[in-house]
Amino acid sequence: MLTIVYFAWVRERIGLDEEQVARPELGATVADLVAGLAARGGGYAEALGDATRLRAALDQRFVGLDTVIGDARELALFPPVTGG
Amino acid sequence: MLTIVYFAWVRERIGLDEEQVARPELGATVADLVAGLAARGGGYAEALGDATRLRAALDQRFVGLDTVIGDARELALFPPVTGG
Amino acid sequence: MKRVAVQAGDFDVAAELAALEALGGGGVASFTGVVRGGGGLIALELEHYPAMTKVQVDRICDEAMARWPLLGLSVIHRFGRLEPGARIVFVGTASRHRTAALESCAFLIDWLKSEAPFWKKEHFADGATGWVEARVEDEVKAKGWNGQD
Amino acid sequence: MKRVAVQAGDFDVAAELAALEALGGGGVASFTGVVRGGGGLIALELEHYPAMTKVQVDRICDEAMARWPLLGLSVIHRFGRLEPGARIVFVGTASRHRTAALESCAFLIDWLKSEAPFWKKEHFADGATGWVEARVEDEVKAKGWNGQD
Repeated sequence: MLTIVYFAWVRERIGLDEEQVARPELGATVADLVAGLAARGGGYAEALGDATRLRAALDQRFVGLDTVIGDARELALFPPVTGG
Repeated sequence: MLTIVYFAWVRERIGLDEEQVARPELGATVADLVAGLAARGGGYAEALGDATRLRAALDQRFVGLDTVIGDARELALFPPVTGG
Repeated sequence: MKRVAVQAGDFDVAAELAALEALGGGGVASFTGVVRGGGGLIALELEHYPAMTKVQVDRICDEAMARWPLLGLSVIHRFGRLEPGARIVFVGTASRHRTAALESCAFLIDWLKSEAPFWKKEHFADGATGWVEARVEDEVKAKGWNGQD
Repeated sequence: MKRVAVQAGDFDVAAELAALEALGGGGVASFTGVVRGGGGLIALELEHYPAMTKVQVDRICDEAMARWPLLGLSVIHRFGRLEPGARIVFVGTASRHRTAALESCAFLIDWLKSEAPFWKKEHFADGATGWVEARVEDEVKAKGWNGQD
């Protein structure tokens, strides 16, 4: 299984902080997984439909959406950060 | 009369904080006056002999040593500043 | 000295600065970010990614210490609900060289704006809410420190 | 808010920063200079040109306020005998824009170093004394703000 954590409006639209999903097939990228989740429709489509508005982290490191998930244990999906 | 004020090692070498001198002739520059004072010898020569090490202000404004003294009331002579 | 804190509570700027001054460096620079009011804003809610935040901020601090001759630095970032006037973030740096202290302070706050996993939600008096959008300018500024386009 | 002080006594950094934070600007930058020890230094003696200092610092502050969108600034410079660890100078700036706060703070401290009529004399444990020499670097830095060579 792979843990996905959501933040900010991604979290709000999906209605979950965190969930477990089946580990994607070998070679799958973050973008592939995001497209699969968005296809669930509803809040997922609202949150993840436009991948250009998303940023991601694998095991707490920022990565591009074209990154292969590999054996990462935690994927985070969120909008661009606005700290400071 | 013209008031001259001295600071830092210029003050220490001359041994005065401040003095009055006869107003220099029309068109005289700070450098002209400095050369005249240095010619007094002793502490004046030590303090003012090397004009490249001096900075000046006329009526509390920094000026180059080639500035005409004109009707200024106070001339200050000092080394480059080291505040902050 | 490297002090990194991610916390809900307020902090004591004077104590942070005193610790940096005590390092004997000669120069201490700081930046404090405060919640700006106006437009009916009643609160800012800061969400973060706890598993990532501290590690990320630590990494940025190590980078600053490798890049400038610093005697110490202190970075504090708050999360949770903050009202106008409340402090959000503090960066303090100490160095023998004032330029190193000032530049590293600017570097750290630019990176916190663009690389620390925090998100701000605005709450207005009329009940409206909205997530603050990232400014392209901030991402560009942080990249500028790397000489990237 | 523009606060300029040239004084012998110490100052309260926390109070200065609190006044700047209270302007509601969003960002407060500061720089504090402290007497650096070492090499047997027992005190620094700061001499200044009272008739000129306040006017000159005021003018520099006005220039900073014309150049950056500042809500306020505070500049304090001490004179007299100061021991290692003592604060010499404080610059604080507040702005809605963090870059304006940080840049104007750097500008002001660079100008104080090169344009404020202060001179520092070092006193050492063995009785030796010496006037600190101006660093060419400081004059160059201040001129850089004017785009001059």
